[in-house]
Amino acid sequence: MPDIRVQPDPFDYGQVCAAFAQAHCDNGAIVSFCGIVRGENGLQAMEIEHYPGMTERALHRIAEQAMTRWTLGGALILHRHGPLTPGEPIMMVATAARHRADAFAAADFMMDYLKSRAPFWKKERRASGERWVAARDLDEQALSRW
Amino acid sequence: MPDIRVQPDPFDYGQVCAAFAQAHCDNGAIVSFCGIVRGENGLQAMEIEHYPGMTERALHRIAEQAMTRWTLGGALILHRHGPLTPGEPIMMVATAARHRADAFAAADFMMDYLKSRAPFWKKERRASGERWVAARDLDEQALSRW
Amino acid sequence: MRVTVLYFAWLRERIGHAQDQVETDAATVTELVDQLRARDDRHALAFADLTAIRVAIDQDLADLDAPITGAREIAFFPPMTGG
Amino acid sequence: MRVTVLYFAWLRERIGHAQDQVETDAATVTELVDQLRARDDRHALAFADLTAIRVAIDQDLADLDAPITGAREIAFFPPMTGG
Repeated sequence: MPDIRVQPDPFDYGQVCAAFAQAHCDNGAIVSFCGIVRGENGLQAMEIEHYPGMTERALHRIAEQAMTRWTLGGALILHRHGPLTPGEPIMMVATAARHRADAFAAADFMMDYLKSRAPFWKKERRASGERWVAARDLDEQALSRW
Repeated sequence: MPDIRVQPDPFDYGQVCAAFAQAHCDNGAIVSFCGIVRGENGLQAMEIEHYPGMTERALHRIAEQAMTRWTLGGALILHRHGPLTPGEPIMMVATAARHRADAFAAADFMMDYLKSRAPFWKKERRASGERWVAARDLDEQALSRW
Repeated sequence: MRVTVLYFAWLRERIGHAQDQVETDAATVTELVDQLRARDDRHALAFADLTAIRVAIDQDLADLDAPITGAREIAFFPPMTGG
Repeated sequence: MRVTVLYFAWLRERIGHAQDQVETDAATVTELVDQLRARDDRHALAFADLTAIRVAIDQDLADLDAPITGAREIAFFPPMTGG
């Protein structure tokens, strides 16, 4: 059963990693990913909009696909929405498996699908104004790897 | 400059992840891996022997190869030696990059090389006695991916 | 039939509100879009370039030519940018 | 020349100690191994199957036919199992 969390509140990446590793310490391999707001080009703030209901559904589906495809002991996806500032963690995924190849592939897969298949939209605010982040063709193409 | 640590003492995976992410929060993507002692088949304890001097040298080289090969903002390898018990973290790697593909590939690469190219040897203790863990052909073969 | 139509991100901003309650006989998403475009200039502008728009029917991603019969909630939004 | 020869893991256990100081004229690792085998039964046993053994010359991994001229520290050990 994947652990899916969609929340406006900040999270403590280290604390979630530690708790996940502890809960799955009978697995030999833990992989985690954390996405952080980059403060480049004068970014002042970011706002993440999402689609309540569909978001949780999409993340559950992505994690469950990963658990079907690889032999995992556990999977976690946590994603924030609302306002964020540069340097803050936006989201994380974590996987636990007996073998590291499964843990790496599943985390990488979940990130690729989350980027293009989970209903989140980022808006950036700079001194020059606000703009919605455009989806990158590269992110859509990444799905063909799987 | 990679952060290389070889130590007998336990480490706090969450704490190291948090400090690494904080130190590299100008990068957008953090990947970390943690290896944990699996307590399966009645494992009571594990002892990790290493080659002081060569170990640090080998880990530095592996991390520097990763930093040459991918665009990374930082890389960390931490590996314990001495006695360990089931459920304890053995080692971890972490990578920071602007793009998640670099962070994932570099962490995966460092794990593959660390497995077969860093001078560590594991000995397992069970009620039935002690035995040195045999290297897996699969681990050697994994290097051909890179 | 009556459906709730939801808008997100710049679609929501261009249209000026987050949802419409729509009475429709549209058989597909594309037919529903034609009906929405006819509502006013804001809707027409928001739906000007369909290649920039994604759709979910009852919270599942769908194609623009997908049938909508029986659907209760149809959402339009730009390509997703999470992670 | 004089080299320090180090043993790790089961090689160390089979030989019974962690290092030997060796005076040698060996030109390659293989020639050094022949000399070590001749020291006693424990060394002979430890080096019985060379396919199970890896070598490092001055802390760099090397092949068994590598030259050792000028080397100060040569280490023998089984395939590595870290991580």
